[in-house]
Amino acid sequence: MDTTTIETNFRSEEYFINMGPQHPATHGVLRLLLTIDGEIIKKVEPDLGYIHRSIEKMCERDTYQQIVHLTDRMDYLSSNINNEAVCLTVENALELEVPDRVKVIRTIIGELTRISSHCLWWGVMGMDVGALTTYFYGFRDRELINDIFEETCGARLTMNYNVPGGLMFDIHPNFVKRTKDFIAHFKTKLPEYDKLLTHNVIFQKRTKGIGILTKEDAISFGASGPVGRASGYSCDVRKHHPYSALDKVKFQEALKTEGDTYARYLVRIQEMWESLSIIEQLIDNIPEGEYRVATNAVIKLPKGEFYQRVETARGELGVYIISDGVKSPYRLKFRSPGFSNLSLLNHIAVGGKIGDLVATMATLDLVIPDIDR
Amino acid sequence: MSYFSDIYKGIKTLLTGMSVTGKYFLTSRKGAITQQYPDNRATLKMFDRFRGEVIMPHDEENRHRCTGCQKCEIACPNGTIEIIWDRGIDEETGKKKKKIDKFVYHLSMCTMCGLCIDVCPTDAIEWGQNFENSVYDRTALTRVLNKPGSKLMPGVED
Amino acid sequence: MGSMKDSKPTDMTNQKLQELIGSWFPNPEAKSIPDVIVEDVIEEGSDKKPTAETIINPSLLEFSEEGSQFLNIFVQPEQLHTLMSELKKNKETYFDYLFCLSGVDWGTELGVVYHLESTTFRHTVVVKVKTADRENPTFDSVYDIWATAEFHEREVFDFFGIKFNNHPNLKRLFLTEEWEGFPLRKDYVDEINMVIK
Amino acid sequence: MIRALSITRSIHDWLYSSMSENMAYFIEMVLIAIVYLAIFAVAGLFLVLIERRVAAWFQLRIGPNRVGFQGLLQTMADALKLLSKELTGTEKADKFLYNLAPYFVIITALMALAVIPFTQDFQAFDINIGILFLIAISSIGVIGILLGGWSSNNKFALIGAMRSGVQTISYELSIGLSLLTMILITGSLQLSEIVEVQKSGWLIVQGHIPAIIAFMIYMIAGTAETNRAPFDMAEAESELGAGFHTEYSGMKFAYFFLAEFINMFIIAAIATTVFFGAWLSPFGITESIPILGVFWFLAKAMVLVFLMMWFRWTFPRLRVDQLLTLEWKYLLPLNLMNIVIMALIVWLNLTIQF
Repeated sequence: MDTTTIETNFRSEEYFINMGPQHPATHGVLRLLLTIDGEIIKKVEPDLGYIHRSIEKMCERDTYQQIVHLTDRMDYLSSNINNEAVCLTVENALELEVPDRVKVIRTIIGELTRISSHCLWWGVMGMDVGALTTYFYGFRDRELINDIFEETCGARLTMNYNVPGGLMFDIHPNFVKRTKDFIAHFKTKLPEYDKLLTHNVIFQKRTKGIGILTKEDAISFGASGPVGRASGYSCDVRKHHPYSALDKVKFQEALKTEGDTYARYLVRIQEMWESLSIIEQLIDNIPEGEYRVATNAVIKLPKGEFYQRVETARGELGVYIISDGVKSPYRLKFRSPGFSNLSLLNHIAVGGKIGDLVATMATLDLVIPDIDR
Repeated sequence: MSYFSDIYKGIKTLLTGMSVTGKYFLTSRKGAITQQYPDNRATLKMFDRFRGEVIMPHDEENRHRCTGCQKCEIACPNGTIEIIWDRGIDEETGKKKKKIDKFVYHLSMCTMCGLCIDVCPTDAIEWGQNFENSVYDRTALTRVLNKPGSKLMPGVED
Repeated sequence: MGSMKDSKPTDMTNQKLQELIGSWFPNPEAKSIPDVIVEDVIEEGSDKKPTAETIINPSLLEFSEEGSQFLNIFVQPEQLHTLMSELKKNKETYFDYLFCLSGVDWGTELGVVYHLESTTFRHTVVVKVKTADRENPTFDSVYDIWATAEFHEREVFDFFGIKFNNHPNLKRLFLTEEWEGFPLRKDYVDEINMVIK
Repeated sequence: MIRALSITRSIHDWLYSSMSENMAYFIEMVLIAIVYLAIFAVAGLFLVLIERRVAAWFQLRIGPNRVGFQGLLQTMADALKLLSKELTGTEKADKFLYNLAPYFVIITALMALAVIPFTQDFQAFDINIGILFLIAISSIGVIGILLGGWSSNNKFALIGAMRSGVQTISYELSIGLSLLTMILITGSLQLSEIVEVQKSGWLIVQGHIPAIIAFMIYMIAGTAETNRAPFDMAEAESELGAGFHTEYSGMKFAYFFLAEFINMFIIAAIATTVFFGAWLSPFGITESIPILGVFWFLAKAMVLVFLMMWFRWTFPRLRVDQLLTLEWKYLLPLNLMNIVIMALIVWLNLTIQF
């Protein structure tokens, strides 16, 4: 029987399926409209806005100090880096030089945030491909970072530790010790991650060659963070536009060229190692000094436009402030990494199976509040 | 032959993975990360900077440090704090001055951003460690932080 | 913004970029009536220096670096798509990375701001386009140049009501289809959901 | 030799002496059915509890420890809760098939339980095609899953059901062939005879290398047959929500849930019977007390159940096409080769016997 007869006899029909907004693999309230032929995905259309809070509009009414705490609620897994982004924008606009101590502490906390976010991602990645135990191992290690944060900042997730001009208060006396303990602990656990998941033959089969994103497409789709770097696109803002103390440390940008799901996985694992090394370089020589520079009680940015790029755990976060010289920004735009990374989902998921879509989505590491700002 | 070496390698990686979980299975009693929350209330201690709720400490003579300057009310992004004040007569100097009548705190709207405490010039409010704030009625979350009949601590305004 | 370690050293300053990009869109008026400038200056009197308005721009584009860390290019909506594809294709500019696309309500005008970076040369420009038409603002879509624009333009459409020609799937992204108005416009009113301090 | 369960014999004799033969036969059947239902319920609930505790220990947690001593009554409480829950369903479901599906699954599980030799003479019926019967019955269970998924009128459930169908039909082959490998040694399909043969050494020892390969294939295929991770295609909670039982609630859901655990026990029990000498004690240390056979049988089965739990809590899930690749490209050829090797070993009398 030739193929045409098969096709006429067994006509396959495409059908719609709603993945989400309540679905275990969409990590929040993302809704995907899937067009499927059997198990093969023909089209993925994200439907957003289930938790849109219009942070950008709220920012137009808030003062610059108040904006910072709203950014906690965007990408809640790298909330400290988001805070830092707004603070850096305001400080640059005011041409305020923050003390070295602040810069170093911000960098350490930023890298801890990145590790914590990647820990959670690793656990969830395992869960998405069906290995439920990884979730608990990832969370166990993340919990230690959360403890460090809680002791120093008072909160575990939405820290609001940065203020324009520095930090809200100095680090806790236990901070250095706890961080060192964590590094020692985590260095023994990361090889376990590899044993449990990275080298696992099933996991490799599930991820290798799946969801391939070429370098050209990565740039065109505005992919950033580990998603872009897995495609061989050097897009680490920490390297290209270093901020805080990141110009003083040595680290390697995790680059892979395959561009598949496995490469994105490996890039994040390598990033955890790099973040550990960054923290190690800084933790022993936090300079003494002020933790905060006094600013006016009401911060007014000069007229003009200010743009600051930082590297969150998910990729490049841009803060674009248009100021007309009053206490609130005229327009504030967050260029969130998740939003651009989500836009390429349709491009890389088509042709795969439902299981591939889930694995691919896990390595895009979407945080929905980051997309639905 | 790569067919068989693939099988061998595959099984080996699977066994490595099983050794990791197996190790934790055997040592699980020691390393359990579960916190049996309501049972461990006696030993559960939050970190001293923990942001549970905003409180206003009073000394033993029922005095607080709030002058009613309303800086916290302005700093709050969500309208969590409402200060109801009037002008009272200062006992020592006999002058009219601002004093708080009620320091209303809507816990249900609070995002624990800490801007009010950061901005307070007299350290009148600070973070409380209590986090068990669930109630059946939302109105119970609206609190008056200054105790009835409380006064301003002398010397705070200097 | 130009200190890169592992990319090609950029010798493209903002000044050079301005000259290069400006030369793509020569202003026909600038060549045909050069004496206009002189006449203007003379008429206004000797105590006044030639102001920005009196100098006829040699290009149809306007450039500015005032109040911004990047080179800003102001372009007319008609030339937007031509300029954008040239910015991407030209070997010397090669802006292949659109890292931010924001809609802005300038009060009387609606506009879109494009932040572009070249991943080869690591230089950055900002392209701004504006229209005074608040009822039916329309620009050309740059979705065929940078794929990321598809989502970002939908977001701008959703919040500012700016339409994009040739966009493949221009509909509400975050809000529901039946939502009235465009929330991020300055004249948007919603008495129930908006808390104004 | 002391009759292991002389109590059953005496009941049998008393029934036949006190009433007509047909009546006694009928009552005996009802009694046995009740006994097996009790075993089913207790084993099911107990296995769920074990699974939860074992999973907790793998995951650095404590597990259920509140209801009863160390949480022993937890699953009982869960079952009561499920009993009291409303039975919801989709409006456009095929009501008859939708309600029928859980019973398919649970009845097949119960039927398979009947032929398993817990100890000497503790076997509901010892037919001469025992193994064949087990294989045949266990493949009927998938009809229940297919019906459930199909009739729910839910696309996720349908995908889950179709995956399950594909999976079970493929892995039946491996189960059958790996058991066939062992039958080459025993020369009989009857379970009691298979046990009898093992009195001179468990089959996994008698058949050495090919038997170990057969056992590994059997465990992989058996895990797949029960729809458990890493082969939980039919459920795949991160892909399909809950898979084929998305639209089931309350006790109907509990039937699917219990049947999964009973199936797991059955797979382990078959492996115990065929590879590990069923109720025979190691080195015959308790040969004189046959009632201890139950203990040995359950102990061996539990070790195998634990192994399956270990798989589940360690490995990621396969993709549906990789599942089929594993079966048709790896397990099946290996299995066929293994049968030939086993045949040679039996023919050349290379088996190890004590």
